[in-house]
Amino acid sequence: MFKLENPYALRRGRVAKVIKETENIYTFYIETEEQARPGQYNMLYAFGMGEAPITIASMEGEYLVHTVRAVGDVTRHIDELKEGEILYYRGPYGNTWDIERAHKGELLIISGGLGLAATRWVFEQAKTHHIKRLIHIYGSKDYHSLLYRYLYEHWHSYSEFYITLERPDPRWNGRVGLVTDLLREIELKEDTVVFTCGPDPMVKACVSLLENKGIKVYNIYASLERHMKCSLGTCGHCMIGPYFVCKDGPIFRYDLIREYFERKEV
Amino acid sequence: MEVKGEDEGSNYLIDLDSLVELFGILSQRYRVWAPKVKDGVIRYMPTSSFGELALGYRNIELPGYYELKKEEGYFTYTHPVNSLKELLHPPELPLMRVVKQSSELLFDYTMPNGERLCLFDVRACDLWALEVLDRVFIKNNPKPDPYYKSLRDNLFTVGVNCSYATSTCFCTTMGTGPEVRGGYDLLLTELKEGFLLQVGSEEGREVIGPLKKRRAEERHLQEKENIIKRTEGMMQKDFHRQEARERLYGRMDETYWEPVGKRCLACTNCTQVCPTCFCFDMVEKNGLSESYRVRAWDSCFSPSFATLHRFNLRQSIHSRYRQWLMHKFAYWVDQFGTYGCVGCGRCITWCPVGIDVRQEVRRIVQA
Amino acid sequence: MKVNIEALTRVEGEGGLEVRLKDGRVEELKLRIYEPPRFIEGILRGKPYHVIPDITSRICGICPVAYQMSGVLAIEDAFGVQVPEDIERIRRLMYCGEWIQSHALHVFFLHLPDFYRVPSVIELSKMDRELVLAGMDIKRAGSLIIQLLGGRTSHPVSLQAGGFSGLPETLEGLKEDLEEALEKSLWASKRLKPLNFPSFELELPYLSLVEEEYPVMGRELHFEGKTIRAEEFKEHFMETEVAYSNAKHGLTRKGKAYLVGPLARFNNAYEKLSPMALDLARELGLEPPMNNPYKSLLVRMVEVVHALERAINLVENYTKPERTKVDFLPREGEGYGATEAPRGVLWHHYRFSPEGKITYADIVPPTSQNQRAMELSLIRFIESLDELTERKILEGAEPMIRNFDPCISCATHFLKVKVHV
Amino acid sequence: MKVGVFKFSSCDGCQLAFFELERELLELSERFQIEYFLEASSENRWERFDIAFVEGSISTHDEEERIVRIRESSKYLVAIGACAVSGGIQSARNYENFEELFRRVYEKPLGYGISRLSRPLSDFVKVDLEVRGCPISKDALREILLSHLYNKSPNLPSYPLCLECKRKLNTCVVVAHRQVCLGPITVAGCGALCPSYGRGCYGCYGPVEKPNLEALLEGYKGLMPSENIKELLRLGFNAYNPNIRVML
Ligand SMILES: Cc1cc2nc3c(=O)[nH]c(=O)nc-3n(C[C@H](O)[C@H](O)[C@H](O)COP(=O)(O)OP(=O)(O)OC[C@H]3O[C@@H](n4cnc5c(N)ncnc54)[C@H](O)[C@@H]3O)c2cc1C
Ligand code: SF4
Ligand code: SF4
Ligand code: SF4
Repeated sequence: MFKLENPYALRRGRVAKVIKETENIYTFYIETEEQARPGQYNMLYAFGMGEAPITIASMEGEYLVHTVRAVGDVTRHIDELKEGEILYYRGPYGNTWDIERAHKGELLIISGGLGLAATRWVFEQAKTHHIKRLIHIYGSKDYHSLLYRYLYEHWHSYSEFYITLERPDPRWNGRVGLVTDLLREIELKEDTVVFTCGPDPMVKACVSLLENKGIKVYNIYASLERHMKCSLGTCGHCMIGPYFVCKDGPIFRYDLIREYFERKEV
Repeated sequence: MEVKGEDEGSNYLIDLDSLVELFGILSQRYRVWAPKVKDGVIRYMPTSSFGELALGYRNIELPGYYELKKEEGYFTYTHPVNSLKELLHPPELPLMRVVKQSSELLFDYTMPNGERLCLFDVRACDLWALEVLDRVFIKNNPKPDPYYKSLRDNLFTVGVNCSYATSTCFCTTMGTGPEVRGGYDLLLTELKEGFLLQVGSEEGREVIGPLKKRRAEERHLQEKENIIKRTEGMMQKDFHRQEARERLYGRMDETYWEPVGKRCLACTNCTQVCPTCFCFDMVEKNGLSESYRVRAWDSCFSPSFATLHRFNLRQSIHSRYRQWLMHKFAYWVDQFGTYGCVGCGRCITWCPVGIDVRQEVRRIVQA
Repeated sequence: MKVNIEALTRVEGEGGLEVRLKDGRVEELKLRIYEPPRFIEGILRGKPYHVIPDITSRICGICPVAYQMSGVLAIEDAFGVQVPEDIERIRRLMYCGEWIQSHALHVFFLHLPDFYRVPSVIELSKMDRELVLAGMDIKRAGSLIIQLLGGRTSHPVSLQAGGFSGLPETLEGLKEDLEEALEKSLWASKRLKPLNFPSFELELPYLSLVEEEYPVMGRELHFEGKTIRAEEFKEHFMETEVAYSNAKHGLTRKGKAYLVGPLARFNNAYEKLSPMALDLARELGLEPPMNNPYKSLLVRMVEVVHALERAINLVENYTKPERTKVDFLPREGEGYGATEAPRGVLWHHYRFSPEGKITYADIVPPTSQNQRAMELSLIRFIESLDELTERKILEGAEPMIRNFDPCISCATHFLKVKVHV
Repeated sequence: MKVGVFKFSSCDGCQLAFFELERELLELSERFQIEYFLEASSENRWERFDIAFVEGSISTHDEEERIVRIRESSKYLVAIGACAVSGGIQSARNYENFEELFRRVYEKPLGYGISRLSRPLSDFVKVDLEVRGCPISKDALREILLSHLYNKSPNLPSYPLCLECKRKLNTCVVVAHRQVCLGPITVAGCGALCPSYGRGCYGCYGPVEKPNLEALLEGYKGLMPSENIKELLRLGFNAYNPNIRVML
C-alpha cells in the first residue's frame, strides 16, 4: 500500500512583510518554496477558527503574496499576523487564467473590489506576454478601499489602467461611477479576451454589457467566489451546477457556467 | 467497476453448515460488519456470530414507511437501513489535532486505524455505492483522500444477490442491480439446494480454502439467473436514466421544483441515509489550548450550506431540492462519470413525509 | 427595625425575605417568593396525559426526575398500570442519580460556602480545591446516571408512564465512576465533620414517604407515627395562599407547620439506610432525632452515600429489559403519585377523562411545604440573637434559609431579605 | 471578562449548565469574573458586564423593566434556553384564556403585575446570541465561553435535528415506529436525544428558521391530526418563538 500525501496537511510560512492596504485589508508576503500560477488560491488556517480560501495575489521571488480582508473569524485572525510570525496554509488549489487565449490580441481585465487580488498577478504577467492591448478596469467602493496604491504607477506604465470609485471623495479626482459605466465607454474589438473577478452582480452586469459590444461569451473568464470547506472537490459546498468552484475553478469560461451563474439560487 | 475473475472454478455450492463455517472463518480473520436487527430495523453492525445475523426477515418499505416481518429463508431482505458510507466516510471524523504552543502550532494528523474489516452481505446497489464513493474520494480525484483510502483499503466484501426487492428499490432503473456484477471478494446467492458461492478475488479464494464445498453445476448458475430475473421483475422501470439526465438540464426553472419545495421539510434525511451523498462540513472543536478539525456530515439541505457573505445562496427549499436531485441524477455524471444515485431507495423510505425521488424525476422530466 | 433581603442568593429560584422587628421580637416575617408563577397546573388542564413528565419536569431544573417520577406514578395509578420489577429498579437507579447530583450541588456549590464564609464555590475552591473537586466528581457521578438513562441531567427525555421510551444497552464504566464517587463522598464527609454547626433545635413534625427501603417512592407517607395513604394527603395537609408570596404554604389541616426533606427521611427511616451510610452517620455522630437544620448538610452527605451504595447495587444488576415500556390504555380516573425529591415529598394528583386528557392537576412541591418551617426557624433564629442588629440578621438569615435547600422554582410553582424594625 | 447571569421566569435548569461545567468552571473562572449570579454567589455586583447570560422569559411588568436595565449594562447579551429565546413552557398560556388559567392555579385575585403573555427577551431588547434548548447544553455554554476567549463567533447549529440524528446513526422513529417527531423542523444541538431514546422530538430546541410547518402537518397526517401536532408545538416550550408563533 502506498502512502497518500495528506491534502489537509498544513504548511508553515514565515510572514516576511505586511502591508496595510485599508482599515481591514492587509497584504502579506510569505516565505515559500511553493510553485503556483496566477488565479490559484491557498487555504489559510487560523487556530480554532478554521480555514479560508484566499487568492494568491502574486508571487514575488520566494514570496507568496496574499491580500486578506477581515470579514469573519478566519480572516480577522489572519489579519492580526505580524512580521516574523507563521502563517499556516495549504495549496495551491484551482486553475489558472488562460492567458494564452489573449496571445497577440486584446486582453481586458475587470476587477471589482477585492477581486483585484485575483487578477493582479495575471495582470502583472500580461506585461511579459505578447498582448497587443492590455486594459484593466478596477472598480472600488470608495477611496478608502483602494488596494495596491503603490503599484498603480507601474501598472499605468504598461497598460490602460482605469480606476473608478462608486462614491466620490475629496481626495479623488479620478473617475466616479460604476465599473459598467466605464466599461460602456471603452471601445473593444470583438475578439477581446476578458478576465473578470468581482461580486456576482458586477460580473453579471459586465457580461451582458460585453455581449452588447459583440464580445464572445466564450472569451470571457470569471473567477468565482463560493463557500468552501475542503478545496478538494469533496465537501460539496462550492458546487455551481456540475462544477466544483474549488477544483474546476475558481476561473470559468463564462459560457460554461452562465446557465447556473445567472440563475437564482443554483 | 472492475469485475474480478469469474472463471468456472470459482463457483461453488455450499450448505448452511458451510455458510456458518464461512462466517466463522471471516470472524477469525476480520472484524465483521453484517446486517442485524436493531430497534426494529436491519442495520449493518459489528457482528461476532452467525446467530446474530438478520436472517429470515423481510423488510417492507414504502415512501416514509418501514416494517420488518418474519420470512421463510435466509437472505430474504434487501439492504440494511444504514449504508457503508458510515464506515468509509464516518459521520464525524477528526482529521487532525492542533495544539498551540506559544506562537507555534503542532499538528497531529490521525489516520483512522487500518484494521481489516469484512462487510458481510452487501447488495449490488451498495457495492456500486462503494464504487461511486471511490471515484469521489480517490479514483476520480486529483487529490485522493488518505482518510477514506486507509479505511477503504482494508475492506473485504461478501456480496449477496437479492432475491427480493421492496417497493422503494429501483436499482434496475439506475443500472446498478439487482445482480452483483463486481467489486466483491466473495458472492453468495441463496438457492433451493444451498448457497451459490462465487469468488471474486485472490483473497476470497484464500478465505474459502478450508471450507467444505462442492463445484456448482450449470443448473445452479441457471437458478441464480432466474432469481435475478425474478427480482428484476419485482421492480418497475421508473425512467430512462440517460434520457432523464439530458432532460433535467432543461428543467432548471423553479416552476418545475416549486411543487416538491412545498412538500419538502429540508430535514436533510435523504442526504444522510444516502450511500453516496458525501457533502461534509469542517468543524473546529476547541478546547482551552487545543483544537480538533473534524469532518462531519453535512447536507445541501442545511440552511447555511451555500453561504456567501453570511447569506445562503439557496434560500428556498425548492432550490435545495433542485441542487440535490440535479446533483444525483445529472451533475454527478459530469463530475465522476457515474450517477450519484444507485437506486437503493433509502431516501424514499426514510423521508419522514414520504417524498419519492423517482416520482419527482418522472414528474419533472415529463412536465 | 426593618431588614430586607431583596434577593436571596445561592438558592434555586428567586425570592426575598422581609422582617419587621419590634422590642426585640419579630413582629412580622415574610419569606417572599416573587418568582413569577408559571401556571403549570393550569396549562396541563385539557392536555393529553403523556405530556405530564415533560412539562412538570420544567417546574424545576434541579430535580426534574422527581417531577417526572411523581407524575408518571400518578398516571400509572390512574390507569392501573403495573410496571415490572426490572423497570422499577431502573427508575430507582435514576432517582439515586438525582439525589446524588442535587445533594452534591447543594452541599458543595450552594451551602458549603456559608461554613467557610466565602461567597461562592469558586472562592471556596481557592481555599480547598481538593474538597471542591471531590464535590464536583460526586455530583458528576449522579449526573452521569441520569444522563445515561435519560439523555441529559436536566429534563431527561426517556421516563414515561409504563417505563422508558428507550434505554442504553449497557451502563459500562458507570460502576467505576460511582465507586470513586462513593470513596470521595466518605472522604469529604469526614472533612465536613469538624465544621462549625451552630446549635439550633427545631422541633417540628416530619413528613416522609415510607416503604420497605429508605424512602424514594411509594404509596404511603409517615407522619407523627401515623401512616397516610397518598390519596389521603389532602385530608391531612393543605396548601394556603399568602398575600405576599407567589408560592403556596403547606400546612397540616390544623394549620401547623411541618418539615419534609433529608431530616424528615433521616428521622423517619434511619434504620433503613445502607450499611455504609449508617456507618457514616454514626461516625458523624448523627442519629435521630436530628433537629438541627444546620446539620442537614451532613445528613445530605449520608444520603449521598446511601444513594451511591444503592446505585452501585442497581448498576451491577442492570440489563436492558426486553421491553422498556409496558403498554396500557388511558381510561377515566384519578391518580396520585408521590416521591421523595431531594428536598422532600413531592405529591401529584390528576384526574383524567376517558381519552386520557387531564381534567384536573394539583402538585404539591417540597419547598412550599417547608416554607412555614423556614419562617419559624428564621423567627427563632432572629429572636435568639444576642444582638439584634441588621448586620447580624442579614448574616445569619440566608444561611438559615439555605439549610432547607429551598427550591423556589419548585415553590411557585426566592432570595431578597427585607427586615422592618 | 465580566460576566453576569440573570434569571427571569424559568426553572433554573439553564443556569445549571454553569455548574455542569464542573472542573472546567474553575478553569474558566480564571478568565471570566462572575460578577452577578444569584444562584452561585452571595456577593453580587451590578456594574457593566461584558457578557450577560439571561435565563427565563419575560412574564411580569417588573421583568420587562429589569431586562432593559440588563441590556443597558451589558456589551453582549446572550439569551439562554427556550424560556429566554421563545417564552418557555409558560408561554403555552399565550394561547389560552389567561383569567381562567389563573383561577385554576390561584384563588387570590389576579394581579401581582403578571403579564398575560410570557415572551422571549427579543420582544423587548436586542439579543446578541440565542442559545437554544430546554435546557441549554453545557457544550453550548462552553463553546460560547471559549469563543469569547478565541475571539470568534460561537459555532452553534442552525440545521435541523434530523442531521444530528443521522450523524448519531439513529433509526428514524417516524418511519420505523410511526411516532410523531418534530426533528425536521427543530434546531439541532441536543444530540438528538429523544430519537436516541426511542421517541419523537418534542421540539425543546425550538424551530429552525422558516420551518416548513405546512409540509410537516400534511406529511404527518397519517400519524396525528394537524391540530394535535399544533398542540404539541404549543406545549413544546418554544410556542412563542418568532419563527413559529404566527403559524400556531
Ligand atoms: C477562490 C476564492 C478566493 C478568495 N480570495 C480571497 C482573497 O484573496 N482575499 C480575501 O480577503 N478573501 C478572499 N476570498 C473570500 C474569503 O475566502 C472569505 O471572505 C472567507 O472565507 C471568510 O472566512 P471567515 O472565516 O473570515 O469568515 P466567516 O466567519 O466564515 O464568515 C462567513 C461568511 O460571512 C461573511 N462575513 C463575515 N463577516 C462579515 C461581515 N461583517 N460583513 C459581511 N460579511 C461577512 C464572510 O465573507 C463569509 O462568507 C476568496 C474566496 C474564494 C472562494
Ligand atoms: S439518492 Fe436515494 S435512492 Fe439514490 S442512492 Fe441515494 S438514497 Fe439511494
Ligand atoms: S427521528 Fe426525528 S430527528 Fe431523527 S431523522 Fe427521524 S424525523 Fe428526523
Ligand atoms: S430531541 Fe427534541 S425534544 Fe428531545 S431533547 Fe432534543 S430538541 Fe429537545
